[in-house]
Amino acid sequence: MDLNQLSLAVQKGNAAKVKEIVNEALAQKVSPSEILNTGLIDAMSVVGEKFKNNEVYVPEMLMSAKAMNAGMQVLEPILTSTGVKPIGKAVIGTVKGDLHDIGKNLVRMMLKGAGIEMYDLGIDVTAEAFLAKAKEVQADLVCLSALLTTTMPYMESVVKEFEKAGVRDQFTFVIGGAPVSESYAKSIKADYYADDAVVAVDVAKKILAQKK
Amino acid sequence: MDLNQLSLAVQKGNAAKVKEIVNEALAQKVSPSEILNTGLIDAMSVVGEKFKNNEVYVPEMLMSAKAMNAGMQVLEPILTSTGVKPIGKAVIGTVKGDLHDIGKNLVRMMLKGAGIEMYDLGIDVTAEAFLAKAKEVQADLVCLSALLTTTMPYMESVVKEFEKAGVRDQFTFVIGGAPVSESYAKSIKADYYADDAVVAVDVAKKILAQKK
Amino acid sequence: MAKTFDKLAYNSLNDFVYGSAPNPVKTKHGLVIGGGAIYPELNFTLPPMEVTAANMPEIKQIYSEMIDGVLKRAVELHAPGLVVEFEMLPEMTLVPEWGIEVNNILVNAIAEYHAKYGLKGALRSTPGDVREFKRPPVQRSGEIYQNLLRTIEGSAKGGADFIAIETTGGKEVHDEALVNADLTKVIFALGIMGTRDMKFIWEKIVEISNANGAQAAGDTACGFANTAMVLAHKGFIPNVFAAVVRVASVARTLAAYEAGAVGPNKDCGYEGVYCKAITGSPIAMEGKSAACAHLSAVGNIAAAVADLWSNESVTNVRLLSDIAPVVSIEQLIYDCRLMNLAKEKGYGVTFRDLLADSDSKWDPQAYVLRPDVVLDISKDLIKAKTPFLRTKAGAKLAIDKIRKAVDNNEIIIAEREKPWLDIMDNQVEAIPDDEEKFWHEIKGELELDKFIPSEYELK
Amino acid sequence: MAKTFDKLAYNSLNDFVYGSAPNPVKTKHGLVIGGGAIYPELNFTLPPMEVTAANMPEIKQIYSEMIDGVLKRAVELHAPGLVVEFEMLPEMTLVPEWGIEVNNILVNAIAEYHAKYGLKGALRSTPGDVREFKRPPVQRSGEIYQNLLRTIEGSAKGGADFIAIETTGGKEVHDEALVNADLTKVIFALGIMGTRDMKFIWEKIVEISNANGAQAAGDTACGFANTAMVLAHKGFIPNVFAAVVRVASVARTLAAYEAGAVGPNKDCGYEGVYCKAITGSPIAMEGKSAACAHLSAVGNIAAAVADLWSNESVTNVRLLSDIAPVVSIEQLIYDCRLMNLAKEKGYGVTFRDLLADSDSKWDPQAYVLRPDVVLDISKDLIKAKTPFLRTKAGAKLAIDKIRKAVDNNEIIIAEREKPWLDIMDNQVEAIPDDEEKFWHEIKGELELDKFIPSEYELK
Ligand SMILES: [Zn+2]
Ligand SMILES: [Zn+2]
Ligand SMILES: [Zn+2]
Repeated sequence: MDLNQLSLAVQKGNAAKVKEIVNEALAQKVSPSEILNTGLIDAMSVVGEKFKNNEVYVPEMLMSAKAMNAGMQVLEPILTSTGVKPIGKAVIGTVKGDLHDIGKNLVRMMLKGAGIEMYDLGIDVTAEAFLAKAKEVQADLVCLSALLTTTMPYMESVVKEFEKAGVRDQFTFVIGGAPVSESYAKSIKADYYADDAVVAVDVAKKILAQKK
Repeated sequence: MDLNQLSLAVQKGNAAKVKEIVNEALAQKVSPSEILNTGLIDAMSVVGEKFKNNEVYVPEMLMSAKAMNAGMQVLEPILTSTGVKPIGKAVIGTVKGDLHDIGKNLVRMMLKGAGIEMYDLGIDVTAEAFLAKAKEVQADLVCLSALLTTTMPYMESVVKEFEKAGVRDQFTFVIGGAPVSESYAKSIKADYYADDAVVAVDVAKKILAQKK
Repeated sequence: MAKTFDKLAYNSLNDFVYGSAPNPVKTKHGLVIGGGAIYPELNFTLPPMEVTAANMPEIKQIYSEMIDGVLKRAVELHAPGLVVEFEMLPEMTLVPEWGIEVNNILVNAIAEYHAKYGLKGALRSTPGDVREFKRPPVQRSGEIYQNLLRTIEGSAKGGADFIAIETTGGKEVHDEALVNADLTKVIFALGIMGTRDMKFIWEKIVEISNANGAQAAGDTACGFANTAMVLAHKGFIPNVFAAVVRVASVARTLAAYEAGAVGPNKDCGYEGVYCKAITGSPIAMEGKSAACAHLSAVGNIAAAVADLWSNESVTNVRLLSDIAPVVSIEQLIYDCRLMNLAKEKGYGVTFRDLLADSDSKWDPQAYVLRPDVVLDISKDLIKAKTPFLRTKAGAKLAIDKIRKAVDNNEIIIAEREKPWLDIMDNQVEAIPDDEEKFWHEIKGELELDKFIPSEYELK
Repeated sequence: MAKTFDKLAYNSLNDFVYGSAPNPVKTKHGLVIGGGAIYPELNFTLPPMEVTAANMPEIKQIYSEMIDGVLKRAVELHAPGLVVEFEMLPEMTLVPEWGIEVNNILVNAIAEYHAKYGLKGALRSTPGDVREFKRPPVQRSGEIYQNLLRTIEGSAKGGADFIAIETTGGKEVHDEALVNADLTKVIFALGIMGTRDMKFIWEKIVEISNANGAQAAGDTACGFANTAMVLAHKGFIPNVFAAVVRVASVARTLAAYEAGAVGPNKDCGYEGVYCKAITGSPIAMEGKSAACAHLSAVGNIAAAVADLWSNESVTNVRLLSDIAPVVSIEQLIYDCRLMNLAKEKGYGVTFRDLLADSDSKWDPQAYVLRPDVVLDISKDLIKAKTPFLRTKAGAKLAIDKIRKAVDNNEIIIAEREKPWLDIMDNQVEAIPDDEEKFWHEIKGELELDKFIPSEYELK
């Protein structure tokens, strides 16, 4: 079966069509992980590329993400029952004292579109909450967002909380937000800095690929 | 004898007059250290105050400093023979890689006017040279100047050189120059930051007073 | 204090120019804003550090250093006057004492420079709208709300000239609407949620400010239209969309004036130009000399009808010359010098038009700030009778105006922007005029866990 | 290539305006400087870090980040062209490979953006005058001198459009002269030492640049008149003194053009306005949008007859919006947009005069940059026949002009500045016209361990 049609439906953000083709493919015994990777995740990569080339806007990307999700809903129970795991898990949140969530939400949606299981703790999140959730779900990534110069130092507190608990090395920290930079990430011993949601996807994929 | 005339002669930058009054005062058995403190050093403080209040320019201050030096030339042999010591000693220089010396020279001249014995190492000075001279003359202060963002990190190398030699605590570091700031001084563990030559005098006096 | 605005404050485009407003405002040290000359408005914020009780001594010292540097440079450059904005960090409103302490440091420094050098300084104190700290936000009661009011009261009592704020009521829906470029929800968030919240909170602000010796200045659609601007700048949403959101945000910011605010409007509220056209109150604006805070497509045009010229915000990072706030005040003073001299020599309108023309063709967001466009749209916008209908009308008028300008090659937009004019038009078209009806239509599409309808008089 | 200039390049004050020079210069990608429009010149430098072999990979990466950010923003803002200045840190000239490697990174980035987006970028490479690394400096031979020439050659070969430099010959005497406000020694340092060194080194620069595909651009009295400016700004020496030093420095910078330089003159050389009046070559200038690098009294007036508008220098520190070089290019582009539009609409001279009038009464350093004053003084200055006599004439003409302006209330100066006009006048009066005589008179008062007379053809 040609999964190209599925990919196109995701790219166009046609959720109904996506559901339909996924069901059809399953009926034709295409392997669920092939549907996932070739049909859904690759489609989102294409969309991401188009965004980088100024061919689509975020709303279009989000429609694709929603369409992909529609497909995932069909696929997930089967993936779970056959033991296929998500490509990774991430905890995300805006740090304590900071209310900005639009950028954080975009990152969450884009990472989800890349096939990563997302746990969003919201805004004004304490170090303890990040640690608890990361341990609970055995996250691969911990994604921290801050938009104020006065809250970005709290990112360091989060990293330190993980150090104190002796689990720093089990997680990869990705940080972002307007006042944050590559060199700031280095200085607080976070692992990566991501400029925006699309870069975050690239970074996350790179990290998860290395982990394998 | 009224040393007020001497002070006025210093303030006006009249070197010949200063020499004359110092000789006269010595003939009248005024104590050399009183001549030094009340006649010369206090006069320079007055000039410094006037500068801060925008009443005189640096050239006028330098003329006063020269007049004071004329008096010192008469006084010094006597001070030495009677065991009176300078109020302090300072090593000064512009750090390695940096050619700017106008600000450093001003600081040297002003500190000298405040009665401090100055050892000027010039520009492009290595950490080793600072250390060697500071040890040799048993300096109280080590004054570092840098005007480039790319040479100011060398100030830290100088402080570290002193640490390595185990003599860091014997000296007080004062740093200055356009890109330098209070917080930078803190970050490299220098003791003081001085904004300009006049502030440097205040800082130096404070340090030397504390040492007593 | 409720006011209604049903006609323009201007009869002629030639009067609509920077530095002059029909209803000028006078500060405690005698600075008249909108009285003929444009003045700098300087804003600063903390470098990376946490706002905690333990850090407060250092924080106060940093604000002292910044205000002293700024005022000193203003005197050196012979600036006749300036406004300083103290935009509080969230913690400074959550703990009112902290905000008030810094407020008072600034008040005192300004008074000292007035006494010593005759510098006419004024303080705009801007508490943070911390009501959104709780999610979903409780907008009209509770401890956070009370602390906001206490901070306003304390700042006014402490001697601030102006009270401003960036309110965020409606943002719960608007954020999602923006990233989805969904104009229907944008209009719901701005026109119903936003304007209702504005009416409520600004009546309080006006009452408290007036009772404590300060003037209620104005608001900004920062969390709405500026977020759109930033998203458009990053290529996330179309520039035409952001431009339409700007004009759709006018009625929301205008609600502060209906509640009794007198200006100057807050710097980052670019929709302030519409408020000025309608209310005649002076406004602050920010453009190229605020590039330290955010890049923009309106570097020059933002100044065209401004009464205060702002740097938006800088931290006191050290640049090669001096700390960044001092750099900013220098740039603003030179900008204002030039604009004021042009006016004195009779070139005010010419200069205004140069500012406008130099930017307006490159971005629809700049185009909708053109003084002629502003008067044109405002004239029709105020025909709508309610804040909600004015929001809807603003969007529609902006779409039409931009479409015409694109057709006439007065704006250059990317090919992919063009379809969005139709998309937006269709969306606006489908919105009913009745607020209740709109609410019941849209309810099903909203994430109802994100906001509390009753806080917006919605059932 | 030796040229002589004995009359003004202008017949009318109305032609002496920003963006236009009688002898425009064209870059490799087709940007014409002085051809009608003013363009931004963007400079950047490293944040606090040492320049060492070990750091070179990181250093190159920082320059890449800065140039990419700047060019990207220039495209976004539809800038038609820009010049980037690479002002080398001392080590980058001492080790020519380092300077050349960075030079090439910048050349390539500019070429890439030209190919992709049609952006007309050009590179000005400015090696450091490292000859003063040895004290007393050896100006005309030795390893350091050879490395300076190698850096120039390599940069030109690598594709730089322009070669500039801030030479420092004479600074050995000038520094002392400045802090003592001794105009006699200033004139000796600039008029004899400086001009002789300029003639020597600029003949080399012109020869090497021309042979390797670059244009020899120009110099600046940065180490002389700008040091005076900074000292005056701090209240160390009188503003009138700094203003006179500026005009006294004209003949020194002019010597580059006599040796064959073609412009654009270097940004921080405010005396460039005189060079433009005399040679007709375009110039770079810096003012309010260079406040990141140094505060100044000439924020607007500096632009009045500029052909490139520069930010002088910023490190790539991160501001709230973006890295500082991107902030700078945004500000410069908006400034240039406005000025170019004013010119297109026929307001070029009006705008120039607004720029000039807005600053000139507040500081004599601004006053001597007034276009009318520049033409007036230049006309008389070039009557003097040698660089030395022109230096002396520049000082005298400036003193007279400032005195008259003070008397007519065209400049406001502090009471304590006034006596200095007489002091300076007496000093200039006493200087003989014969160079040898002057040298023998002054010799005894100079610190002869600070410089090598023979490096300046002095015995
Ligand atoms: Zn804002
Ligand atoms: Zn320079
Ligand atoms: Zn430069």
